[in-house]
Amino acid sequence: MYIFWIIPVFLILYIIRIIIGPSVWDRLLGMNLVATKVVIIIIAFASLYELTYLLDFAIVYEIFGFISTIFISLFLMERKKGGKK
Amino acid sequence: MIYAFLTLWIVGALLIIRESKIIRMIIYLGIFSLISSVCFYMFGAPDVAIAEAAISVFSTVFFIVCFEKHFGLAVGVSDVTPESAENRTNLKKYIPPVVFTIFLFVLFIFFIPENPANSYLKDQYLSLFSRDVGGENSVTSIYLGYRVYDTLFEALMLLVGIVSVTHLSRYCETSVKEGKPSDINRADIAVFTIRVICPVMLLFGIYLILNGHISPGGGFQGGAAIASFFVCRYMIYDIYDIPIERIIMVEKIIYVVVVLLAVLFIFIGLHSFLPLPQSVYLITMNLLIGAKVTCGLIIIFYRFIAFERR
Amino acid sequence: MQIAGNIIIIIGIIFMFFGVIGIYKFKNFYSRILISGQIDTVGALTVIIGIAVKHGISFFSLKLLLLAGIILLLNPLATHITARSARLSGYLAQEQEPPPHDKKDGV
Amino acid sequence: MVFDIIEIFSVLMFFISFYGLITSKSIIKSVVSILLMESAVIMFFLSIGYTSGIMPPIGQNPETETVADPLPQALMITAIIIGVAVVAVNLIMLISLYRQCKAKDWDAAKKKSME
Repeated sequence: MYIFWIIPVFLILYIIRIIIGPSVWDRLLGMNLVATKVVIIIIAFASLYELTYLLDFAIVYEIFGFISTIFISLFLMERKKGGKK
Repeated sequence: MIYAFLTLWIVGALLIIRESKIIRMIIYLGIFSLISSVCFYMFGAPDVAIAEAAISVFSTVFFIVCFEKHFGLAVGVSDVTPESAENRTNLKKYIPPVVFTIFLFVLFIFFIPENPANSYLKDQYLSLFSRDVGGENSVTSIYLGYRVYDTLFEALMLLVGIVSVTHLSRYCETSVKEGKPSDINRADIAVFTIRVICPVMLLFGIYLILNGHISPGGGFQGGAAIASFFVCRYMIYDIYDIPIERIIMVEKIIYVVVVLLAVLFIFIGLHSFLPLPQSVYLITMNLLIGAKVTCGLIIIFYRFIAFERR
Repeated sequence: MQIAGNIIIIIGIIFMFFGVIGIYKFKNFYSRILISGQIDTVGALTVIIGIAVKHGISFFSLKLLLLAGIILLLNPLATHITARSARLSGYLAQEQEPPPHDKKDGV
Repeated sequence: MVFDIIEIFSVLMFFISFYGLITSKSIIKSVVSILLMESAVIMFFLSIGYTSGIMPPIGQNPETETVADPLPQALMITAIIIGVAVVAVNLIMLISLYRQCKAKDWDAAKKKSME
């Protein structure tokens, strides 16, 4: 399938953005985008083999990438508030 | 395509090693864990991939809590001496570790035995697991049937880790019972959506545990998913009303029950006397192991969070 | 059915390609997060719907729709919280460079 | 040599993290290096016997030719859970060290312990 060759190119471009991103929030945004792209690769893999139980991993991946992104951004916000005191 | 992901994996590790600022290192660590989880998935191991994806959240959370709450702003300034002009002239101090590492690498490459992998055991396991232990997921059947010793000692190691964490961290009960108000500046939309997502996560963890013997998943993965529900609960309410002493007691009792059940079913062979289907043993063990992993991760997480605020 | 699914997947990939262009084109952080957050969510949803169309009505596509719902719920929220965190921490839109505390604290 | 190129990756990774472990100055980077080293070991065990188009070992009677080996997977699941406990214990020890002597890298800790 062509998805398997196009999505890794996007992933490499996102990772270059993560490396040169000037601030932390650029890197967090890149982390979120990488997680979404990888979910699409997982779905394509499961669709190639016609195995339904592989989709469980996609749901787990989406939810856990979301939780770590949100936790890091909440803690960054809290830090700035503590610095103002 | 697997080579592209492995190359990204190596690049991520090089970034982590070369990075000098801690918070960037933690974000790179999160991305690295996600990419390694996909590599496990490509190798045909969805169980390990789910476990890695669930555990990557917890390692990221532990690092960020440790960095943020306990070091505060002091560490962020410079953890490594800045790369200035004096370090550039001092380049030759990097040469001995590089040479030593390359020497070990070449030695390892040349020292491997010349035998192909023996697939006898793999064929035996794959053809016999359904008759001997039951279930359809051969990984679950192996770690609950043939290799139950490993699971028991893993549970023991987790218990030892929790005991050492609770002994090393000082912690005042009274400030925990009151439940301090939140100082996270949250958006209403975030609170609402996380409230919608939390029951979905809890349900999904229970689904992973109960279907552990016929689809990827099992006690460890489902336990980590249920424990991440409590992470979300902390993000919404920011209170510490978890009775930690009681949870430690529950975990010890669950460990004893796990050992007793494994001894009864595997070593004595109780299921040959009783007219039970084989999946009853698998589901019960998965539930107990899931409860144990949940308790352990909750204890470690709340210890990390409540350490400073005594 | 196969051809329709392939066409929808290619449309989704073109959306993602616009997202990649947008993440490099803009100098401002808030423009980047706006473009990439929206286009990325829409591209992922379109690719998922295309794969579901290729499989027809089955258990597989039902589970894919559940996954699409979760992505629709979670992905904009993640970008929202990231942008809110940046704004409340004093990362202004006018500045071309990261704020001074960013450099000083070594973030 | 029977090593596939896919196993070289994880060996290379192990030695990269080894390099990070022996040259890091801050303690938290040492903990991260231990985590990376463990990830390399897990990848090495899983990549043994990889062929393209490999399938997960789930099903009633899987064909033994195209299916991954289930034994390393069952061992590696336990290794991952032990890894997170190791990381937690390391971080708690780091916090206690910081509370005692305000040292965040190895040199300062050594200097404090000498006094």
